Amino acid sequence: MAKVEDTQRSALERENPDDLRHYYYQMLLLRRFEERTSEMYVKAKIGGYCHLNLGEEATIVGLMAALTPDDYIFTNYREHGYIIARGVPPGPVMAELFGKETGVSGGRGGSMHLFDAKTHFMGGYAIVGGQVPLAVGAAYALKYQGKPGVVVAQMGDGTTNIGAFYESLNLAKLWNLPVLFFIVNNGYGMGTSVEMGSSEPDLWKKGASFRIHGERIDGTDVLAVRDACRRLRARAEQEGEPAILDVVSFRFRGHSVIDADRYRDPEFVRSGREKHDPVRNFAALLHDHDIVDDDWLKAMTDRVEKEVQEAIDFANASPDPRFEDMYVNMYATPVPNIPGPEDAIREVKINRGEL
Amino acid sequence: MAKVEDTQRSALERENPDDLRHYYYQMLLLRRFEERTSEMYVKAKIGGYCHLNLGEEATIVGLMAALTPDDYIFTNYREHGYIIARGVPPGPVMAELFGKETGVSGGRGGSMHLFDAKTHFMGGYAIVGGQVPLAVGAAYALKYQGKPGVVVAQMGDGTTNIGAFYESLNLAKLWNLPVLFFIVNNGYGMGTSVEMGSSEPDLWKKGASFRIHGERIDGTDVLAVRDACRRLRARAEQEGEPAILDVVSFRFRGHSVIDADRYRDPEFVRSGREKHDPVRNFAALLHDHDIVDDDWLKAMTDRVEKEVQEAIDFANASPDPRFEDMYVNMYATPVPNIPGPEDAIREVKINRGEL
Amino acid sequence: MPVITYRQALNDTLGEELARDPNVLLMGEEIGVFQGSYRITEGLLQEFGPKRVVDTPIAEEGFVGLAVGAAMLGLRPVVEIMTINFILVAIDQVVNHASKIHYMFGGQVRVPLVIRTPSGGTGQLAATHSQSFENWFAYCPGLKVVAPSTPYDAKGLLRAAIRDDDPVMFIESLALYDTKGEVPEDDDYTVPIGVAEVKRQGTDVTVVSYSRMTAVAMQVAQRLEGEGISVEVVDLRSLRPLDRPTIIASVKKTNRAVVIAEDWYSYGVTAEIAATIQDEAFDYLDAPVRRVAGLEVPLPYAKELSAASKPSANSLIYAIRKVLEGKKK
Amino acid sequence: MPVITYRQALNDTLGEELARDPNVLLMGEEIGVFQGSYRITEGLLQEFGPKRVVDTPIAEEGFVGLAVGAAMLGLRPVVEIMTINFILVAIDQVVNHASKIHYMFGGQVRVPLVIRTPSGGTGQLAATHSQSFENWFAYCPGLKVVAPSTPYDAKGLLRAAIRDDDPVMFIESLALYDTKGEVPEDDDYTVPIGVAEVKRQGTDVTVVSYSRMTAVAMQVAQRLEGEGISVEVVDLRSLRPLDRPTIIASVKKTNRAVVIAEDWYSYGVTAEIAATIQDEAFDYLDAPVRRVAGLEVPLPYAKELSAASKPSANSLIYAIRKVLEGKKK
Ligand SMILES: Cc1ncc(C[n+]2csc(CCOP(=O)(O)OP(=O)(O)O)c2C)c(N)n1
Ligand SMILES: Cc1ncc(C[n+]2csc(CCOP(=O)(O)OP(=O)(O)O)c2C)c(N)n1
Ligand SMILES: [Mg+2]
Ligand SMILES: [Mg+2]
Repeated sequence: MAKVEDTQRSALERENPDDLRHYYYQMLLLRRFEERTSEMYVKAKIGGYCHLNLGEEATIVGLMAALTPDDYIFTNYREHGYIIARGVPPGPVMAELFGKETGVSGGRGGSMHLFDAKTHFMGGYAIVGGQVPLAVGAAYALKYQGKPGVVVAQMGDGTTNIGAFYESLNLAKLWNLPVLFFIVNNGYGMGTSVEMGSSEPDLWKKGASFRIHGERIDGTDVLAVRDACRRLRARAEQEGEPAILDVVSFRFRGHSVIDADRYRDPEFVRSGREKHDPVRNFAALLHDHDIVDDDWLKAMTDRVEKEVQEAIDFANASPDPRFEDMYVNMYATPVPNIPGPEDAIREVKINRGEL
Repeated sequence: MAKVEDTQRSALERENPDDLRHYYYQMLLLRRFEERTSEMYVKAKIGGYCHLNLGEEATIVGLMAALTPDDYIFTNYREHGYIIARGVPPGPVMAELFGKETGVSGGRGGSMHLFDAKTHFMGGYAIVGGQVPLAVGAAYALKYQGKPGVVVAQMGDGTTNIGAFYESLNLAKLWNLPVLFFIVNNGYGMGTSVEMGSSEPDLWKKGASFRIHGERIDGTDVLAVRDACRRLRARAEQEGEPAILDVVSFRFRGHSVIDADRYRDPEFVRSGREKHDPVRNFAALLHDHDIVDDDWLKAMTDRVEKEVQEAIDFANASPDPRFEDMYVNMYATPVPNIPGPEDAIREVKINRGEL
Repeated sequence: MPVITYRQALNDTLGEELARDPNVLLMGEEIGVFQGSYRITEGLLQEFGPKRVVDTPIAEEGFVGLAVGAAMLGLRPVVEIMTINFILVAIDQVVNHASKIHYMFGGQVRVPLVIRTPSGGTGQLAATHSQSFENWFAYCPGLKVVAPSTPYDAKGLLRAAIRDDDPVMFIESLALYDTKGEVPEDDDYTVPIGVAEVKRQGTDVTVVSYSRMTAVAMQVAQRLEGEGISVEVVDLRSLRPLDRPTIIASVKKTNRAVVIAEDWYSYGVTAEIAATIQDEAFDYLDAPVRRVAGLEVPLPYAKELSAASKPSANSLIYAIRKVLEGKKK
Repeated sequence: MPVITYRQALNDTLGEELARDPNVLLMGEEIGVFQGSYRITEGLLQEFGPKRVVDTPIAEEGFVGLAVGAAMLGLRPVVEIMTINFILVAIDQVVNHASKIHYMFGGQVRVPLVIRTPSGGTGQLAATHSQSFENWFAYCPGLKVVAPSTPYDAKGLLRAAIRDDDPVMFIESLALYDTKGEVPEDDDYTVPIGVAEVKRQGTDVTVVSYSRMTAVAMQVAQRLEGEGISVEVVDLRSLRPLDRPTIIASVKKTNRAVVIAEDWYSYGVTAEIAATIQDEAFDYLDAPVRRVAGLEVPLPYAKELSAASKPSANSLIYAIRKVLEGKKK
């Protein structure tokens, strides 16, 4: 991996400074959102499994900077940052983590299952690899309907060992579908290193059996990620050429909020967070080039702090889903002999000892 | 594909003529066995699905010539030839196709599920790709127990598009297992050509995403198949290096006995059978080199005719499985509350209107 | 009314729906060039071209998942799984994905997907090609599961399934493909999902069945009529939602019930029906509900064993006589 | 007798069996370096090394199939599937392969394989991480399916499963891992597969349950004792083979039954048990068998909805009161 500074120094000249500042703002927002999410989990405001994007901010913001509104995104369960960077306000996202009716999935999905139809954020999925064929299918629909856009199939490094991934590669290339296989290579699937999981640890080469082009990119460099995504996105859209992007980043914490991360050497983790912090490095870069100054950085920190706090306040103030809505959205097309609100109420009452 | 004659001419000098004659005998036996099997199917002696090895005789005999008694073989449902070439007499094989108690699987398996523990023929399987992880597991056991030998995972070209195949490649290479992925590339999975199914139609390259070596070989050339298998087998056994062998042959008939093969151009099929007949070509080769003469060839034809007829006679004369044995081999370790012979008899009587 | 086969009814409906809605497309192994392993899609590639009739590689998990994703963007894929046995490699996409997406994401997206597949098996198809798994799908909230027994229902339910915005498992039967029945022409009828039908009125005993076993039940009912036994046949048609009221109403009338299905006995479809009847019609039952189903073995290949392990008309008659024992004429 | 957790019982047993038989090996995701997602395999990699405790890639179909193949050659793999939800991607290897191989090949080869996996889910694990699929496996001839409810049974059944020559699905429960119970030391006991146990004697009503719901049933029984209601608890322990005689004997004594399971109601485990009881104890039943199970939704994440969709002690009490209605004291 090239140093962030090296690859970016020359490129910075050609950039719109507002864009750069916006990227920083987004990355900082994700950073702070996840830190506070972790706190909220410890406070039991959030339940279930909860996976954070800490360390992957540049990967996410770089990707989103390359996409157009026509594009669709399917991700795994580690997706808080993606939906926010795609443009969904932090409030409804936090509300979803809190399981509230105002959450992006009505409180029914939780941390692993965020969704936003308006921005084409097509969901977080929690069966490893499950989202990949879905994304290929969305690309299939775009092509079928002659619509512009591409589809991003986001996944982790560990996901590249499961059958669904390979079947998807074959279908995508066979049928020339506009899909980008976006591998967030944070080096681990839970406690399993890439080398323990994959006979080919250079994940960008995993398209070789399918005639699919692949590239590795530094996932802590927001501009490098953006540029690679733009390039491969254009090829996918214009030529129907799917591609693999192996985006290397550093997982700051354990696999999920409750993972104590005992299998990684603490010194490795400490130095990794030191060296590969995309947010701090980008701040330093912008500062060095006089694109931002201390005041601006401070103001951003305050702004983000406030926005995340407002998201938490919004989530806290939001109502829980109602028991009578237990069966709502069970089916899109109603048919006879399905349970309704009265059933829900009766069943819940029995369950709670109120009948 | 090089012509059979070209590759074999020089090699023939170094061969033991008895071996060559034996290969011919084996190929002819498979040919005749399958032709008669087809007849028996039409006569309703055989039921279910039935897939023939016609055109694949050199592929099978070449493979078996390279294996040792230590080795294990897992195949798909198109496996009559494999079990015979491995050394199981045609009688119990035909009896299995007839569903008789004397069949290699006691009449319980049928055409798609032949098995012979003694010769390490570990079964024909009928879920596409299902046998591949099993074979990798057998290789795992060999390595675990420090035993000699390799495992052959036989499959068809169409099978290389299913997830289980790719997961197997990864595990085999990751753990350095002595397994040979033996792809019988007859150009079609039912009516789907290799090009319609695989974005990488050069199937030997499908190990590229896994750092697995692959080769393509002419599957109508028994010696070429044998030599490649020997070489890759030795590497697998000695170095724990799995390999892919893409063995190209020509499917003489439809996918199964009942497939009218309407999707292939009759002229293509006719000329394919003409050009790529491994049995006839090998006979010509041996004859040209004075390794066999007309009398010997005639004698072989008679011998094989007789052996296959005897197999049919054996199958015909064999008893059907008994109804009371319906639940035999349900479990290897008996436990309470499972049905026994009395249950079987009662249930069958009810079913047949005798109670 | 014209009399056509079950196969023809399916083939016609697929063609009509392809013609009606450009977002409908067919997808599956061997449905195009090969014309369908069981000829259900015969001629459709020729008529509608490769954009609408899509031959897939052998990659069920991949293309079922692809169909789910495509449905999320507004296509209406009708996927053929060659036989239900092969759906096991794709079941994660059906159960962990298709069935959950609408609910789990708060209703923001729909999955108008149909998966057609034949279940069961009469020939000597052996252990891995003769299974019934519709009970597994019927178990899963978020799916709809239908299983027509006649050409008329096949057409009406397939139309309903294709036009429905939820994932529908459409269960067929190899042994029904060549059976015939009346199907109206020029009538855009649908058969409602979630509604059973009393296929034959009777007073002595209710037989509850679906798919091929309904055909068996109808034959048996006819045969027993000669003996003065009046059999009512309730054809479930849908396994999910399950039309409990229709079943219960029938049993309250006849006071006796036999449930028949081709699947394995324990934990099969008949268990749910019998459990439902004893719960909701307890005071009306004059005899225990009897269940008729397949023997619990991996289906053996040998001809006679194979035949004996699937329920027959005889098995049903035996059960009917048992529940009628002691009934005064 | 020492009191240990269910987790400890499993961990001890795995260690003891590894020590006893060199052909036993553990395989699964995160069982070694990570020490087990739920710490069932904690310390075993350190003790037995990477040959015996094998961390796998995320490739369930591949490594389950690999384990089946290895078992065919004489190894005795004990595979951990992190939760039962993930077995859907590997189910073809379990159902179309492991369960058939011994029978289909005429008994020539054995598959001594154990698959351990927790089912159900109490937290807010949402739709794809809270399911129960043991009914699916219990449906399949050729498999054995066990689901212990106590540390004692966990140990005894795991031992039996590992020493059994057939594929055994060993169903655990996240919510039971921290529960405690007596387990004898230095006693190489096994709990027989296929045999239920009356965990508590009672006279008014039989509750049939397994795994975590047995723990719930035991609490409820205790609680209702104070009200003068005597509950008999039949713990199935094995779902396949199913010990029908023990269930029926109990119901013939109490004349009333409630069946509880954590899975979805329709087509779930409770259906088979209720159907069995009405069939075999019809004349003994004073009320319909009632079934208590999960609500039929893809489990919603929101805390209260999530909790309300799984059966509770209250649900069981309600059902018991219902079946006791009209019973004279
Ligand atoms: C089919 C399946 N198997 C196992 C799991 C459990 N699991 C959840 S996340 C995970 C690791 C995934 O690693 P990776 O793809 O690298 O993504 P990351 O968490 O690093 O973002 C595992 C094994 C699962 N959810 N689905
Ligand atoms: C999972 C699965 N999907 C589909 C089928 C139906 N099927 C049986 S054989 C076959 C074609 C396989 O082709 P190939 O691997 O090339 O082997 P060949 O028959 O040519 O020897 C198909 C699709 C199956 N048995 N299993
Ligand atoms: Mg990772
Ligand atoms: Mg082929």
